[in-house]
Amino acid sequence: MTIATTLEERRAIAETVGKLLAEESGEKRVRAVMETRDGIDRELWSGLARMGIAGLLVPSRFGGAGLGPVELELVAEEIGAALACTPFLSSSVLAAGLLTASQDEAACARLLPGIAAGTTIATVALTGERGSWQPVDVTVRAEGTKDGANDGAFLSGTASYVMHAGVADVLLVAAATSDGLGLFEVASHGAGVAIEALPTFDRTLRLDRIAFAHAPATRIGGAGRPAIDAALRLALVGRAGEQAGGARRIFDMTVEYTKTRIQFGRPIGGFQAIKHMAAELLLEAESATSAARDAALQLAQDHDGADEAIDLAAFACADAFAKIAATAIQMHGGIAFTWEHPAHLYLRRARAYSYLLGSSDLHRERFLTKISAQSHDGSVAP
Amino acid sequence: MTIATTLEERRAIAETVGKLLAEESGEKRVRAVMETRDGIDRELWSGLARMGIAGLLVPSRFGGAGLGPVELELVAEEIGAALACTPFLSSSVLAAGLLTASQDEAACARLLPGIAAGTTIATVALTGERGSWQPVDVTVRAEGTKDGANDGAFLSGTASYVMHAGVADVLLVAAATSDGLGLFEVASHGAGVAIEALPTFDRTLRLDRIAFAHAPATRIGGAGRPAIDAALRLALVGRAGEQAGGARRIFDMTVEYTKTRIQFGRPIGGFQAIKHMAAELLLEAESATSAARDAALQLAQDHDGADEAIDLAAFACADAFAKIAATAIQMHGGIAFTWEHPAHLYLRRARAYSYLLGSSDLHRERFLTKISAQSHDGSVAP
Amino acid sequence: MTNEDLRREVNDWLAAHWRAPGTIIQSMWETNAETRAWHTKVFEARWSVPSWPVEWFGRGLDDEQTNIVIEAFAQVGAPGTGQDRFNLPANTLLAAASDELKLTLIPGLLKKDITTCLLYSEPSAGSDLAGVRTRAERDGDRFIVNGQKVWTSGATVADYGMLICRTDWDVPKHSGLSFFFLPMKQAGVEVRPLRQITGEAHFNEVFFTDAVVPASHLVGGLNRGWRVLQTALAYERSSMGARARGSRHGAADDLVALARAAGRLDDPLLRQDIARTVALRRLNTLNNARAKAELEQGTSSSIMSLGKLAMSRILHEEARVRTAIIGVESLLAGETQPTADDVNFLALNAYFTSIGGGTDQIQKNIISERVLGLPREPELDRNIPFKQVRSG
Amino acid sequence: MTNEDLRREVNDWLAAHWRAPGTIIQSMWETNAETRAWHTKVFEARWSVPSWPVEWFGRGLDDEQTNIVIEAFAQVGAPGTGQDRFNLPANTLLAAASDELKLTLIPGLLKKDITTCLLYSEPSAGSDLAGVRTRAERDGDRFIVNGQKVWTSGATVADYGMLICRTDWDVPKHSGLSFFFLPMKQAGVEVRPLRQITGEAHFNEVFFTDAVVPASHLVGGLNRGWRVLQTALAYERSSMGARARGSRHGAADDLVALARAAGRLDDPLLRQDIARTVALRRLNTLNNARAKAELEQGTSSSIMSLGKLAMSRILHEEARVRTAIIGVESLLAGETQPTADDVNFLALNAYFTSIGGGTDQIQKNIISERVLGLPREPELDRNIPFKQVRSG
Repeated sequence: MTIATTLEERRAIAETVGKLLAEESGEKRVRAVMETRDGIDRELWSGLARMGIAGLLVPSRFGGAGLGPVELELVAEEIGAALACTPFLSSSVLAAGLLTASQDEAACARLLPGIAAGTTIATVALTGERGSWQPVDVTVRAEGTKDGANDGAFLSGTASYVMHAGVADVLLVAAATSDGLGLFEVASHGAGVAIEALPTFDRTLRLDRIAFAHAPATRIGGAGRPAIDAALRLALVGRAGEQAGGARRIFDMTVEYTKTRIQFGRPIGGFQAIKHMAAELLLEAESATSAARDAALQLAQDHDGADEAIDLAAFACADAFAKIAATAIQMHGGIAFTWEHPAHLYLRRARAYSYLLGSSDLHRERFLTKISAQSHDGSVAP
Repeated sequence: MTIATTLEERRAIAETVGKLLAEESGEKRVRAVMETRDGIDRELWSGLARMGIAGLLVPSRFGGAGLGPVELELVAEEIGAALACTPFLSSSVLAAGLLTASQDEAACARLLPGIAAGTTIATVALTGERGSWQPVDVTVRAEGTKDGANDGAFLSGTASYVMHAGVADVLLVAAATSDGLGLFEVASHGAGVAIEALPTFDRTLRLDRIAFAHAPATRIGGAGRPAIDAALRLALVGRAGEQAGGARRIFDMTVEYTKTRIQFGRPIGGFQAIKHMAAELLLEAESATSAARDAALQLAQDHDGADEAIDLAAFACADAFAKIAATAIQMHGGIAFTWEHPAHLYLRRARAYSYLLGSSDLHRERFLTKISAQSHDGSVAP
Repeated sequence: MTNEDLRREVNDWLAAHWRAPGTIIQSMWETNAETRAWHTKVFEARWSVPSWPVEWFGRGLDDEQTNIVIEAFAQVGAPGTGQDRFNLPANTLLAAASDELKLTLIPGLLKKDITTCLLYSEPSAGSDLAGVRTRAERDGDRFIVNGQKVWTSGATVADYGMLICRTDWDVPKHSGLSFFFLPMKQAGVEVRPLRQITGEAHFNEVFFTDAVVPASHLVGGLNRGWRVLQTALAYERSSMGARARGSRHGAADDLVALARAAGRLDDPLLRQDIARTVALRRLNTLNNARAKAELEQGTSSSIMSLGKLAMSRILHEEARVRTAIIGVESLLAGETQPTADDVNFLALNAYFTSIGGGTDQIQKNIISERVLGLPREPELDRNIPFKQVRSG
Repeated sequence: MTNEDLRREVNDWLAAHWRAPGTIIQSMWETNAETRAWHTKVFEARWSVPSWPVEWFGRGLDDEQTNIVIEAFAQVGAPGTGQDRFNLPANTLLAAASDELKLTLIPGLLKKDITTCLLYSEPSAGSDLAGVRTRAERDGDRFIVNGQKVWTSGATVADYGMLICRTDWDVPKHSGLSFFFLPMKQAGVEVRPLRQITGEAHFNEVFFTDAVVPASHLVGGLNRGWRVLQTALAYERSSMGARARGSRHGAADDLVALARAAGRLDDPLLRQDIARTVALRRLNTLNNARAKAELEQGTSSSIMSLGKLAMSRILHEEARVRTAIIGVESLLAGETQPTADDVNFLALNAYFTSIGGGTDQIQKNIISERVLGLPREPELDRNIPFKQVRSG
């Protein structure tokens, strides 16, 4: 599905996105949007859609840019750096990725053009109250659907931690069927669908709980599990990119501050305590970037080690972002303890993204399972 | 069993021991002893015995000082600080503690006077190859012994990580019997006893593996488990004291070094990196001392919370000593990377004592089991 | 008077006067009618500051006797005594103010008629308090104050602010500072609430525009404010090590209970984390107890100054473990999610201790210099006239 | 010459000359007859330093072409080329020595006829290399050297030592240093092995008592040694980030295998620890690859300088996890206990990286100043005559 881009083209995409975000999604704008009911910046999203970002992963025959994980990751770095309030991860990555991977041509034709144009916001309901993003956690059940039948199904049960369901036009729902996990399209304002906004700690991110009570649904594709796995892979690459970008931005802001903040007659950046924290965080920031980019590359090239690289990026980027955002506050001192300073926005995002789509402990456990299988074969030394 | 001492008396004991160690067990002497075959300083041990230290815990009717955990801990701080090569922990704490707790008057009368005089070295074989110091790990079995019968038993199986068995006159051995764990006295040079020295990483500490092959043994006391638990409590308090003392000594040496070592035209102790490491280690050192002393006090006063305090001291002191000894090398720089510098002797001891008598993970797990039982009752908030 | 007599006297007095508590406020920053009434009784019976001299509202008791009084009050749960040990503004005044100012302010402080706030930090002087730029200029028998303070608790209600400000710009930074008790309720003082990262507003910014303070409210002498401030700060630091704020809903204070409620008390990773964290709090308690015992035995203790640093570590570690316990639930917040709200609040509020009252980094400097005797760092701005010092 | 021609030429040459390797030594400090013979062949065919000028033993190739040569050698596993990138003494000489000295030493270095050692650190100059006190005094056309160096690898066999020493005591510390290639095999040079905490003796102390070095062996000019040293050190640092010594018995290198052998691969605590640690090594590899790619694309990379710091962290973390895996077995050591011996050795040897070649603390200073542009600390001894600088 990937149209190869050159390094220069990739950089150009990222730069264009970065420029738009710098102009249209500065801190002031983010704070304004995060206080709104919907929590997304529709104007910005239109702008990004016009640039092809909403349809970044959508195949060109459905009106998208047809790009892949590498470009996704670079764009995500910019979006994460700006804490931009958009349905990028929910609609353009998770939902678009899921539809594309479902290989359901009709559903793709029906939904992807709108997603790519930014006129349709779709989201994916993948996890229950436990929020593990593991198949076992799906508590929605489908009834009245026959194998492979495309309509006549009804969903019941609860999905939680659904990104942007409150503003979504279309819900894509994973539900248990008689033949394993299936995917279903549900109208967000349809019968039997009750969407309850969850109060989020990171107000730049909106989550909802959805209760389905015999809600009419249309089945998408066949077996749901492979498509879900594919969509989660892309989403984790996107998350890693956002984390790497966010980590880098708050790190850069912090280093700049320590150069200008004078105490004891000199910039605090000249004191060893600050210098050494900065050096350690630089290593974290660079490692996060390396991990996110490698995961994207491995996935793009469909390497055997892609899952392993994605697991590594998942926990490495989450932990790096959390550490950098936390230490950044300490390095700033009192000023970053105020609501008006942006540091806590990054800390909130870092904390949220540490669990959204799966915890670091979970990804480490998966990573170890994979490398220990190899180590047993003697095929790869860690 | 404790004869109350005043605070001044306790301090006087510790000071006298400290003075003797400073004179007779300096670094040079420790290095010389650690290269000998036996690995213990018999001359020093005689001196300590004359001061009553070998019999510190031995009841006065058996020729000892009849003191308790509080005095044990204070003396252990001094012994640990000097890395003194003596059978204090093995003979005077573990063995004497086990005999006293066995309530076997005959065995006590037979063995304790010699232990108190320093003329008998006894040690305790409590753990198997797994070295967990948990009853389940005892792999020695006794045969031909009747319940409570005091002789006619034979031991078979292996005990490992036995301190100073190579120089011990008497072995006290935990072995499985038909009525649970029993205690047995075995002559170290007797038939069916094969003692193999284990090569130790910390050369100030000697460990042996003992293979028993139908070795004649005399049973001591009745049920062995309560006596073993009592002896291990004392040994852990002793270990905690040695760790707190060792941690404090290497910390003090390090701080002094940073005051005199000049780089970039000023003492390295003036650089924030060093200052901040020192401040953090001071907190560790003080916490270790507090934990060790509290465990001793709780045990001396037979408080309900004694086991909990001992578990806490076990992992807190082990981890603090390990961290301080490790960081001390880094703070010294190159000089502490040489064999001639004493820092690595403390690191070796810290590493060894992190597992001797049980790991920190094990003690943390035990600690949590205890506090979570209380928290459930609502009786104690952590 | 024997100790026995004293014990009898205080117990008798309490038996006669102390009634089951209503809404007496313990906070340094607040007061109310009931609090004032009780503290006034205690003051008039001379129990407020037992060890202070008789001419200064006390009884001239020694340490042991003072302990008897404090224990007697503690036994029945009555506040008001022991202010010789913990009433920061009163002690500051007794140590350094003129007799006139002592008479003016101390009774009100002890009776809790008067509340105070601290006017120390400034936007450009956080870690570096000796770099404050709020200025007081002499104008006859008063000083005119201009400038800005920040991180002030209780400024909206306080009667007086303990103010450190610059009175001489031509001498080195530490030598041109003065310490005042500034009346807060005047036109020249504007208080604006400051919103913290937790969303709360417990602190204020305070702006001075030609605010007036009588010259008689100067404490410790003109340009001698640094020493007065040091005493006040040492007190604040030691008190921050002993206590820290709990959560908003009380839903996440006990880690074991939190893990049990989350059904994760059997998770081996969390068990180790919880044990490690509970241990840190216990160790701090043991350290504080040992420090107290050593002080009482006359040994100087190096442990006291570690308390704030230890508490910072405890709060951040607890926050980390709490987050691990509730996991994905930490994405939530707000009144309808008390557990998540507490966990997130405590994670953010931990910075109050690791930054406020001197950052961890400043604490480590202090510990390494004052306790361990390590050399000070070169200070570029120490011996030059303050007006030449860089700021930003 | 086209790239294709070049590729053909080097492949043809290798096909004609390279035979399956015997005991060719890769170490910078050692050599043997076979190593010398092969490197001489490579040198004579001008493959040793492809990018160097034709007049200095090279072919004047550009970067891309040099890569072709290096790849061709790598494909058959032949050493000897690419010395323009990694031969520290040869590069130092090319950059800073007189033509005479270049001609004297470079051929031998490239042919591995000559081995060298580094004479940098001194007991009183560890982190602070600019504070060295070994002195060289002019005596006609030679210098007389007195003093002491420490932490020198390969000193017992080296032909030349790369020596930084003081030639002027009346100027500031960085301005009075000179850099020499000192002949090691002379009476005035005494080498004593230095035992490390691991028990091994890979390093030496070197004592100079009126040792002699020809004035022609001065590199970079009199009192201009600091800059030469900086170049050499940057090289050393970047090479320490990429590799680290393995264990003695190979029994503990792979953490997964170690845990499996200990029967503890299912321990959930260890699984997290192992994953975290393996990840650190992977991240370092990814960082290094990215740095290399960025450099090749002409973007300056900030990552390169992080390698040594990262490796220090990796080694200490791995040591911690290895110890946790084997647990009580870590009480043991020695030849009969290969696993425990490796685990303990690696735990101690980790300090080689966190202290040697500039401590972690010095590395963090360098990173924060050179990469992040944070200010240098005030240096009390920077602008005063060296003889007035404190030492100890």
